[in-house]
Amino acid sequence: MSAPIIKVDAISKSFGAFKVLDGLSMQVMPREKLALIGPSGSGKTTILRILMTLERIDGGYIQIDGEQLYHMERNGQLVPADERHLARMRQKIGMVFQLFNLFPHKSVIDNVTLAPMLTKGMPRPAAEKRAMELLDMVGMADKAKAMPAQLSGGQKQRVAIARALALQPKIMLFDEVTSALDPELVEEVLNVLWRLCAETDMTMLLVTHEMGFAHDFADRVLFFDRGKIVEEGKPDEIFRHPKQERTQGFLKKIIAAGHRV
Amino acid sequence: MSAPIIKVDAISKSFGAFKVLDGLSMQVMPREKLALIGPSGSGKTTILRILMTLERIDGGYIQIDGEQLYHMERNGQLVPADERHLARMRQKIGMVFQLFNLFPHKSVIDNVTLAPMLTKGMPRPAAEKRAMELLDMVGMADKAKAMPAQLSGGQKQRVAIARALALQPKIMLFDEVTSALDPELVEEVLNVLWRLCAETDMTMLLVTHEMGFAHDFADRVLFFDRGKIVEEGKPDEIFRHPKQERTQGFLKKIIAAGHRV
Amino acid sequence: PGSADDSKLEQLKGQGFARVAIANEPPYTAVAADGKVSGAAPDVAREIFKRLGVADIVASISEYGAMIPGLQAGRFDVVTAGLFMKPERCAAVAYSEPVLCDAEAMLVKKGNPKGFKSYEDVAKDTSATIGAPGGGTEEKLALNAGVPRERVIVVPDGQSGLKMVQDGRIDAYSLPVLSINDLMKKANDPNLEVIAPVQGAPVYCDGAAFKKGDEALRDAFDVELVKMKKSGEFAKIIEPYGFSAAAAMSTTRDKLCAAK
Amino acid sequence: MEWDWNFVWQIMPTLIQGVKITILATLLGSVLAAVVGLGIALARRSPNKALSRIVGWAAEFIRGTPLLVQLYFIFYVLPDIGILLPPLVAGVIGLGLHYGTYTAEVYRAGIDNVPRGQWEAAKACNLSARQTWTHIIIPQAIPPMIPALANYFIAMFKETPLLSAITVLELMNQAKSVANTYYRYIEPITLVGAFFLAISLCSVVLLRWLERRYGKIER
Amino acid sequence: MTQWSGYLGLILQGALVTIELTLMGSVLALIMAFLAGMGRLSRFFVLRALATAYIEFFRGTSIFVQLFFAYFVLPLIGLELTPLQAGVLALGLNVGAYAAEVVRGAVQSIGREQHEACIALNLGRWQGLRHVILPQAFLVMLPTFGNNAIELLKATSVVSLISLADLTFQAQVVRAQTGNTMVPFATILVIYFVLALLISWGVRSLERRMARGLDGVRV
Ligand SMILES: Nc1ncnc2c1ncn2[C@@H]1O[C@H](COP(=O)(O)OP(=O)(O)OP(=O)(O)O)[C@@H](O)[C@H]1O
Ligand SMILES: Nc1ncnc2c1ncn2[C@@H]1O[C@H](COP(=O)(O)OP(=O)(O)OP(=O)(O)O)[C@@H](O)[C@H]1O
Ligand SMILES: [Mg+2]
Ligand SMILES: [Mg+2]
Repeated sequence: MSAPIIKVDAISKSFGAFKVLDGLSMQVMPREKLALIGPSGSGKTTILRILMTLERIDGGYIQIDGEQLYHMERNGQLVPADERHLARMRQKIGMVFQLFNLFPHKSVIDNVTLAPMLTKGMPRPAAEKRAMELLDMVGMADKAKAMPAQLSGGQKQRVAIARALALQPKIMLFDEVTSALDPELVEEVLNVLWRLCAETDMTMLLVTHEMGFAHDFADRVLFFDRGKIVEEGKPDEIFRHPKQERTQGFLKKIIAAGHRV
Repeated sequence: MSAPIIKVDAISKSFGAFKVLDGLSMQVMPREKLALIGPSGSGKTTILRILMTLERIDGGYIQIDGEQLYHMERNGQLVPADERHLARMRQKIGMVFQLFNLFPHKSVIDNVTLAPMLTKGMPRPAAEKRAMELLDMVGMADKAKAMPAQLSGGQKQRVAIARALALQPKIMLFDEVTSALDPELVEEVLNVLWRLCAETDMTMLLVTHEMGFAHDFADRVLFFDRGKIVEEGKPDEIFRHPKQERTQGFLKKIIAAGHRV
Repeated sequence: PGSADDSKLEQLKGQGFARVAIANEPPYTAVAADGKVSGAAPDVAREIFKRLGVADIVASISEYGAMIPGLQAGRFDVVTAGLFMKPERCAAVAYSEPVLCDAEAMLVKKGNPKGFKSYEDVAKDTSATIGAPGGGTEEKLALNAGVPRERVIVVPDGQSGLKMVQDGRIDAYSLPVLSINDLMKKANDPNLEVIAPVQGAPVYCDGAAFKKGDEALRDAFDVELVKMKKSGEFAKIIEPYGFSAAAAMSTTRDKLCAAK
Repeated sequence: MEWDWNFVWQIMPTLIQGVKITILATLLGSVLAAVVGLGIALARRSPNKALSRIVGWAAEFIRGTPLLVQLYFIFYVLPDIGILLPPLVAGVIGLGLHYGTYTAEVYRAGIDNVPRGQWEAAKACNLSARQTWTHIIIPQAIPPMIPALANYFIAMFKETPLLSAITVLELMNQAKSVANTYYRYIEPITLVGAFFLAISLCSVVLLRWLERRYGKIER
Repeated sequence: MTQWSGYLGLILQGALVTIELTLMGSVLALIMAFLAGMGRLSRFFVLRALATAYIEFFRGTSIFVQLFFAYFVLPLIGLELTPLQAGVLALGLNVGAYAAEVVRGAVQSIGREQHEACIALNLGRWQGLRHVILPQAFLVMLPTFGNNAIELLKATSVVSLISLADLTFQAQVVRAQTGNTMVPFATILVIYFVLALLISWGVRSLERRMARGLDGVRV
């Protein structure tokens, strides 16, 4: 068995007096597809944002691909990471946001080529060629010249996925990538995720309220509550035979609300 | 068979050059529970807003409870309604919005008592007594003194329902009252709708994307597309055996997106 | 005759005070630390109005430029501010007999480096600038002497003018002699020098200026003024401020208004 | 007092002379205010607490006190410590400093209005701090600011009459001098009002255009 | 140096006039702001046109022109005003025109959905405005009103040009009488700043009081 690509070790995180994560640990294997589910406010987004280095942690350690994320060695000692270390580590990780966060002043193709050109010094022709391949993959090649404001939510989200892929991260984080979309548009984004899942060997962490999709897509499901992993296991176990009361209650409510599992 | 309480007769409505409704007709019987479904942009919200007199119509007639809504008689002629006529007609109709639209500067109970006190001249003690009954019905009596900002989405929506009920309308319009809520909070609002359905004899029109709820709740379902009623019938007919291709396609997509029918 | 005019005095008597415009320019006007207005011009006016039966004056300090329009607009009943009599002004307002007389002076750097003796000297030196109050006599004298508009700097008040000479922003600042002397006394700056009187500039006298149409009031004022001049009370009031009563008594309104 | 058209034509060239100075002062003042504002905005965002605190208070002070008094200060008091500025320069510095404290607020709001998601997306794209500023934040922050900046420059234009206190012969000063020479106030002051109104109305049109063109970014 | 204390008294008298002007001007400005601001939102063309004309005119012509008009020209057409009245009139109308746009913007910033909730609850136009829209809009207006009041405070310094004995004017008098420039101007700068701080502190505490329980509402 190979080594985990993500190793979260007893991390904690507070916002002011409010402790969101308290000694959370978890491991993710390379190529694993992980679904994170759980009630609102349970800390799912927070853990993804921490992995993307959008937040700092208050304690604990995170290893990505065998290297410390928030720490680095200096003179044989572990010290807090500096911006250069973080920038290097971020190359391994990409993230897609709930609200897309496309750059509104740049065209679709410029959104995708910007980062490779700036951070990897890729020349424009090469970056554009690669961007067109990615846009093709997400079915957005014909909109390459459009501005984000001219796209529907589903289309924006597909561009955002292409943008994150352009940096060829080893790990992709998806935070409720469909929940801001009209129900009819959800499908097209999920289709892209399916393809991605089949065609690449990236490690994927997915926060979602689409239980049906989580079930079919994930190798493993983590159920979060109040900053802790309450239950984890294969999708069938979690969705069909949840052991914990909290999980059962959550799934019952979701089903009552009309979602298919 | 009694007379319809709502009679929509060949109405049309455009926004600029864009024709949203084109010769739409429909009838609703007293006490009927009607579900309006259909793809985004098909005009569901528009028809509710027209019934609430939030929009004007360009042509056609609407009768509510045997009286013209947008017209009134003067010297034996039908002329466009004036503000006084509209205000009188509005007493028969209440509406609950997708985004609650509570008054943020007033406490929960003040939200509910404001309209009865101002429009019906109800004295404060009577209005508050009635408001507490309604808040009790929606399970919000203990939050009567809270400000809207302190409530969760589901709680806000329940207050909004109580507020609309306080004017004792004959017809209630609900426009996607759960779609702005976290999945876990949807249930509590649907529960209130169930109670309402069972306990009152109001006519209810409900726009929703919760197909499961629409199925169980409605006496009749209207499927809208591009401002027309494409198909209508009993819930079982529409959801299990849709006749129109457009309806079939819509339901298939919704199911693929993870909604239960 | 002129019963409408008489009523003006009656009105002032009735309200118990007259509104007087003064300038912010010692020694014509002085404001004590307690806010009390004194100075040669207001003191004379106060005394005469008292004799006319108007108990007191209410003085408000005004820009020179705003005085005549303010009078015309009915903001003041009279201007006693060292507003010198000149034909154009005589056409705009109704003057009393002369009250305060003064010659013109210039404030320059020690040693008078540009050698000014008259406004014409300023005009000749193409690099020279001269400061003067906007709408004041000195501005007109300089312009008439041929100093081009852009070299006549409109300076808002005496202190600003003094400061501008000290800072070398203007080469000369022109005001009546007594005003300049007062400025010099306060500044106590050995690097400055006063040129007085300016050659070729006439000695001017001011008078109390009334609105056109208030001639009756003006005439009443004149009667008392002449009495005071004769009795010597006039000299007692103005001479402590440095003004010469003899100068005022040696000329008349008619002469000054006709002067060219 | 009667309105006298002959007089109007007679004084027009003088007033136009004043308009030129007024416009010149406004233009120079605007450029300075734009630069000073950016400086203040950046200083206030600086991680150096002392710097941001001091600049913050200084800006607050300048904004809370009248420009007129500041102009007196710059023109009449600064020479005491050896800083002697020509009237127009002193005026432009006064305008630029005073309005710089306003434009600083515009810059700040413009930068704050770029949604947090944009900073985060830039980070997720692994852009450096400088790349984030130049490629993501500034291009989005500047266009919506343009109307607000223009608004302040128009306000500045209307405050230029203050410069007459420090002997700048701008429009208002010219008008007063004309009025004092001829003892006629209605025509010069009305004309000054008309000039201001005309230029303001033109600038309102310009502003509307700027708002349409730059007012909002479509997301 | 007993003299200084006397002149300080003079300056404080000026401060009193300045405060008086600011208060009365603010009241007038507030009234005009609501009249014209609501006028611009009226259904009636005439009211809209009147309000727009008022706003554009008073924002378009400089405060100096308005002041001179109120002081020198209005008496010529028979409207006699004391300097204080002229000052309050010009300042109040001028600042009121700016604040009117604040009123309009704040009312419009209250989302359409609040208006619609009023209709759905069958509230009349005035009832909805009075109980729902204005209470919320007022909170949005407050901070900008605070800024407007400070603008007004600073603008009072220009009334010294029409010989109203306000702070700036008294500083000029003291300067002429004592020959000292630095002391009077530095003193009044501090006084203006303290007054401005008082205003912004007052507005902020009012805002806090009114915003209680409304967290998450403010835009
Ligand atoms: N910047 C912040 N400041 C303060 N509290 C925060 C902040 N970000 C998150 N929180 C709080 O941390 C908790 C966890 O938030 P998080 O966004 O991780 O939840 P989540 O599981 O993603 O919920 P959801 O399903 O609603 O997105 C919540 O209670 C939230 O209010
Ligand atoms: N005020 C408006 N101005 C212009 N177009 C409008 C306006 N309101 C609605 N429309 C358009 O009218 C059409 C019907 O809108 P409507 O809101 O009724 O759709 P809907 O069926 O409620 O859709 P959804 O499920 O997304 O709420 C849409 O295409 C919409 O863009
Ligand atoms: Mg989340
Ligand atoms: Mg809708």
